[in-house]
Amino acid sequence: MDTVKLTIDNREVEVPKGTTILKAAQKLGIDIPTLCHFELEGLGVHNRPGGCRICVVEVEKRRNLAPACVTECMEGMVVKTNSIRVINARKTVLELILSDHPSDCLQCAKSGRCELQDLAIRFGVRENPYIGGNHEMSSYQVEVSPSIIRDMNKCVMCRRCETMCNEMQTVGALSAIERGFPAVVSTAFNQHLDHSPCTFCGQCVAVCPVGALTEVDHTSKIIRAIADPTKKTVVQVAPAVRVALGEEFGMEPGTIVTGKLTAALKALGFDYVFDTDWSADLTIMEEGTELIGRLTKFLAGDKSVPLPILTSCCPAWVNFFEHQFPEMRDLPSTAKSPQQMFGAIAKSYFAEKIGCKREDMISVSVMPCLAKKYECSRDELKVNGNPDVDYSISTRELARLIKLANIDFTALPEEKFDSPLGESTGAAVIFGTTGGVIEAAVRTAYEVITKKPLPKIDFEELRGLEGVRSATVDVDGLKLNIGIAHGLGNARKLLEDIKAGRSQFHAIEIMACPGGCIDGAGQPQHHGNSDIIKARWEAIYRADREMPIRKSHENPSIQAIYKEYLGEPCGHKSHELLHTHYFDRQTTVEVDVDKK
Amino acid sequence: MRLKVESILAEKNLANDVQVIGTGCFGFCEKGPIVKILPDNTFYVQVKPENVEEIINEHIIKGRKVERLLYVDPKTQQHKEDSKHMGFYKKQMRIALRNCGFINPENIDEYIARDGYKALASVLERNDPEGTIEDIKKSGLRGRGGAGFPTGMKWSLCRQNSADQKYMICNADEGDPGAFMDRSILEGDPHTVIEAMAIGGFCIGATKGLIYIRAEYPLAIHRLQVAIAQAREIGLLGPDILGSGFDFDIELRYGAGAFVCGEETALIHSMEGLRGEPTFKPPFPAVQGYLKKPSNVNNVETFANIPVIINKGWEWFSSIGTEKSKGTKVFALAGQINNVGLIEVPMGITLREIIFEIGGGIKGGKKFKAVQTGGPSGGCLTEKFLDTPIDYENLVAAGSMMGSGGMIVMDETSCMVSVAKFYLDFTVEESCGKCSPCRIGNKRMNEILYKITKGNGTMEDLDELRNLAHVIKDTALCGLGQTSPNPVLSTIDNFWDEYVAHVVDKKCPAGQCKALKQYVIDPDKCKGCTACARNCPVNAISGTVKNPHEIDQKACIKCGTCYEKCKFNAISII
Amino acid sequence: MDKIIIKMKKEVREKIIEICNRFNNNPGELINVLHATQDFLGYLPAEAQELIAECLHIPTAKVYGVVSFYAFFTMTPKGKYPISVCLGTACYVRGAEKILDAFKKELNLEVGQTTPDGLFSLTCLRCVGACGLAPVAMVGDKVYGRLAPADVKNIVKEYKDLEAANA
Amino acid sequence: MDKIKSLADLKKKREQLQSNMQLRESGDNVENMIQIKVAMATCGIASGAKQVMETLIDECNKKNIQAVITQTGCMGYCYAEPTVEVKKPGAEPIVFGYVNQAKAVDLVDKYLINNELLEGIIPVNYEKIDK
Repeated sequence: MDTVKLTIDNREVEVPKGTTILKAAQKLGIDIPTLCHFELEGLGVHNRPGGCRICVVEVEKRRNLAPACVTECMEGMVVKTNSIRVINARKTVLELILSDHPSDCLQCAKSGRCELQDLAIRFGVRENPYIGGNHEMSSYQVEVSPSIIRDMNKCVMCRRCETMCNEMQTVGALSAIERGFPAVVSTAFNQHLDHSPCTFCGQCVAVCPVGALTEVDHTSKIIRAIADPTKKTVVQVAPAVRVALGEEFGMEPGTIVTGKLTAALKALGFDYVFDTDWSADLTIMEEGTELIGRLTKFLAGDKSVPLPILTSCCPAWVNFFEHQFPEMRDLPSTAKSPQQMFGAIAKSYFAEKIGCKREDMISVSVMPCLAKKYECSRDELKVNGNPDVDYSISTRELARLIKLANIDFTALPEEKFDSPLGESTGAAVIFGTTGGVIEAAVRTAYEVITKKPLPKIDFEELRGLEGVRSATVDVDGLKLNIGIAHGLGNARKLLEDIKAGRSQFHAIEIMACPGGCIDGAGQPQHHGNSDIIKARWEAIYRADREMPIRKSHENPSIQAIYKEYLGEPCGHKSHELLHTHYFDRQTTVEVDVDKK
Repeated sequence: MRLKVESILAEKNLANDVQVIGTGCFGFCEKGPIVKILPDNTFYVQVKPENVEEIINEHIIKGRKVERLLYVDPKTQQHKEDSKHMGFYKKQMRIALRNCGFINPENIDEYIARDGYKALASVLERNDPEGTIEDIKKSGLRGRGGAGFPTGMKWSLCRQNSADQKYMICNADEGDPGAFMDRSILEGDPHTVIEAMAIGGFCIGATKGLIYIRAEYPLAIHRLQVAIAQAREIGLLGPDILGSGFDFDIELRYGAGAFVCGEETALIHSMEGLRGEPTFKPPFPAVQGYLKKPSNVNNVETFANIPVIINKGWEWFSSIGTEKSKGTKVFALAGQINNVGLIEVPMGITLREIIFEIGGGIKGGKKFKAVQTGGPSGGCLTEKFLDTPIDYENLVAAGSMMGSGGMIVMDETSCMVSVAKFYLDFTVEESCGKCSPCRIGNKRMNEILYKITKGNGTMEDLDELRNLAHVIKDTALCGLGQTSPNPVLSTIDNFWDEYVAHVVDKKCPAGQCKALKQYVIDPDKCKGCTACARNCPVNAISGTVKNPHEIDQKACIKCGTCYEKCKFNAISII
Repeated sequence: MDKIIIKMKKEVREKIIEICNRFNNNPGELINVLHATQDFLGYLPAEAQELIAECLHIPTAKVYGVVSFYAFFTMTPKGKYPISVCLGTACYVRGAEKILDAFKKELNLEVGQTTPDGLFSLTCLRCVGACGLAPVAMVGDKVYGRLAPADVKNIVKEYKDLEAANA
Repeated sequence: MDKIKSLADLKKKREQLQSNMQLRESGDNVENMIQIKVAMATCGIASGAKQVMETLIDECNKKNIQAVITQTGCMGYCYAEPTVEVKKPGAEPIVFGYVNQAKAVDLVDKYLINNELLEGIIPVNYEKIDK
């Protein structure tokens, strides 16, 4: 590879051609501050507008300062990252950004995790000549949706959210609007997110360096529900939460904290602490049966069968196809997501079992996700207006609750989930990352179709962090073509292929977030460090390997509920409780027939 | 003078034989008054009323020239009688504007008759694009859009990059307020741009041309459309031009009112249907431009020079101008000047020559204060720069820039803080908002300027102003952001006292800042007519009939009504 | 969960679709499509932008991002007699601000607004190229040059009278 | 219109155009006709150049003057718009400034018919690069 040699702060460094000054400096241990710059290496996320100008450095023989994040190293370049000219310019630019940013840090949801606050501390900004007097500040309406709070007064125009929404997710809910001082990232016509094609994937929230985009916080509602003696509180925890929550308490990324997590939820006072993994196994039974059913018909010659079957456990993905590909809404499995299956069973089977009225049960989920908040507000997932899941909180909110309750998380003993909705398998754990749902489905489908035990449980060919993957699984002679996409932009590619008749897949798994739920928008913030995501990813498969049972259909508790309550997968009762339907939500402009 | 001429002619019974007419400025005001006698074109300079009789007697009646009053050529010390031989008379030289005002822009035949498309034909016949680029390089032509990048160099950079498609782009997004050079060329001589784009396309290897033009220029758009259609019709655009095998065609793209789109990366994004936000260079358009293909962007005036360079040779072109800036520059002369208009002058001419000779001096005989060049990216130059030869480097050294060629002349009634504020108002409105120094920094500078003109400024504000200006210059993303503090910096540098007067004395020396005006009644002149008090909209004037009145300065809103109503000149502004 | 259906007059919808087709529904032609639509409607209402987004297969937010970026595009209908005051440099140094203030006062309007009766709207523009006539204002296509603040009343009256005569 | 297919074609066309001085579509002997050009760039039109051009055409028709009246681009004298250039056979072209409709009538009556000059002549103040 071609390399170039340059000098940064009087030290020589040799880097591959095309390396930015920022990266070259990092190699020397020089940490040039940045704000707008954002990357998730290995996951195809790049935001390099070169707009904030915090990272400017002095390059000898250049008239102006150069932004380190986008300026490529050249042979013989002499760079200064800490000259007085650089420091003054950088500080002035920071003061300017701060002069158009509210200083209500004490109340801000991002306080302590805010990249702008970090810069202000690092630069020791004590006074700001550009605040007060006739200096104007931007003023925008704060907007609250079921999942996301947008307070654009705090926006610093780093454009990360716009990049995620458009380039990564191809959702197109957000765009820079206006120009000059009033310029900001917003929706079309500043409409409510509900009126936009927003999927509530929350990747905008996940990357926002400041408090402009935050999650809707339900922690106080949870505290009230737990304290209410007339209510029974039931909580479920999604698979990806157990490999990330520890980070909030200073534990190494990738630490599996299932036992402590269970103990913490019990300590918080939930009446029943259950596991979404249980309903993930249930999902495999339903979705797997649906897949086998469609395949069998197809192989029998019925070409009208909607194929490929698409997974439906990711609520942001469901929102995506309802908005962008409504004409293909017969393809996804009708199985509800594990969260909603759990909620439906909790408020029917389990409520009956403990003799609790539906209205008296508060069903809570802990999710790595923000779209789950939106999902539980869907009308079709309610019974007489009472939602199957009352509140969905994120991994971050759970951490706040634990801290609020004075619980020393790291010192907690390991505890087990309650029964009966607490037993699960390794197949359910891997729902937490890209490729996991389809692997779990294949593990079950193989044994159901062939009636033979799997020769090898681990389907390595379905794993990885490539945006789009494909594999052919040999199910005893039947070649099953499987596609996997994570990130909605990648999902779009597969959908366009299906639309154009180019797709050869029988089944496709789609997760909205890069990496799947492990990098969900409700997880502890990674601040662009993709090593954290990789550590969570490895932990998921480790947790799978550690489970005694690794195939969903072998979960005894699942077998019991079919026997006792549901009958058979995709049977009448299942359809009633565990399946849903999808809507055409594409905004269209039609002829007004009322008026002449 | 004129009356004198007429009365003497009447005396001598010549009124019917000789016609006296007033003309526009001859562009030689320092030698005025000037009298020119037709039909022999004799030019008398510094004529005083007492000379009139002599001229009439000698020249008109006796047919003898009055040598003493003829113009003396400073170089040869010889008397020049015929204006055609007088150097001063030809300050201007029309290369880019050579056809403007001569041909019917909607008739291609007239263009062809004046050597139109001859340059394209010879370039195609020569079939040596590199050689042609070499000629453009040697001519010394630099971009006329403002920054002055060597045109030949730009072309050769784009030529080096191979691609299945390249684009030759004309930047006709003349957003600089008070500049109309490009519009005049497009309206007066659209074919020259078309011809030059085809030449450029051939040289860089592009078969597609795009003209990005302001939607605010409907007439220029119309004339371009007509011209493109005509050129296509006779095969000067389209496939296989002049049998050379070279295909080239041009499409129009419209701007939509964003100054920043004059920046080439922003312009390209705008043509792609996006927000006109600049992006970091590299990659330069020559590598990755329109639709990610190698593209070359030149300004209208730059293109207008190309056919002439080809036809008359680079040697000829490079003989005009200064060492580093060759050829001519078109300026739009406006503001408080007598001859507002479009001029084209050789590089190296001085501001004094432009303003006082070509421009006919300051309107209403007022005093020259400053001239603003380069629009919102440029600066205000004062008297001390009047004799500096104009070229790219000198203007930058003086704190301004060539810019696209707007030249606004200001007299003593212009407040320089307000002028800086005017340009900042513009920049703030036109900033794309992508980078923080321009988005927030210019807004803050503008707020400080408002504070100063309202009389609330402090010396610390002036320090902040200077600091912000330097930081924005140093850190903004695009060329427009980087030059946006120039109007502030140049006025601070050249008119520091005026800033201090606003801040310390709370006075606007030019009397333009309303908040700093004070209306006072001179008790000696006031007759107590009560007209002022009756008309004051805020009842700030007190006094009884026939006694001097007084203005309550705190209540006064400085509307100036009293000043207008007073019949005794008793009210003055201080 | 409801689908959002935006209603639009048949002829408007057809015309916008025709404009988009004329530009091959190419997203790169967005600005040309917006120009043509604004020429037709006089402004760019939200529903028109939704339809354009639909035809060009781009997000509405991106269309709005472009519309709100460029000064030439407007989402408010202009008055029957749109008044534009030139604030180019040449006009500015010859007192254009005073002319603008006079219009604001006379019509009780801010820049960018339209009078309630829909007759007048007030905008600023940068240089109409009539610098020799500075300061300049335009009403529709008609240029008024060498203006003084006192002339403003008469200009407005001219159009009010015209309107009264037509009524 | 025929396509120009080669350099020779173009040259031929140029020479033909130049030698005939077939500058305008109308008639022969353009050389012996009065040529009037009205500056019709935006500034000219904004100042009323269109009406001036119409007046000139009307007046010439009315007074039976053989003149070729065409539009042209900006002459550069914005301060004196509308501007009109008149070239009488055998005479130097003269640019008249501030030509409103009334002055256009004057121009025809005085200069075209009686060879009398008018106020507001603009001296040519630049060098041409050709010829």
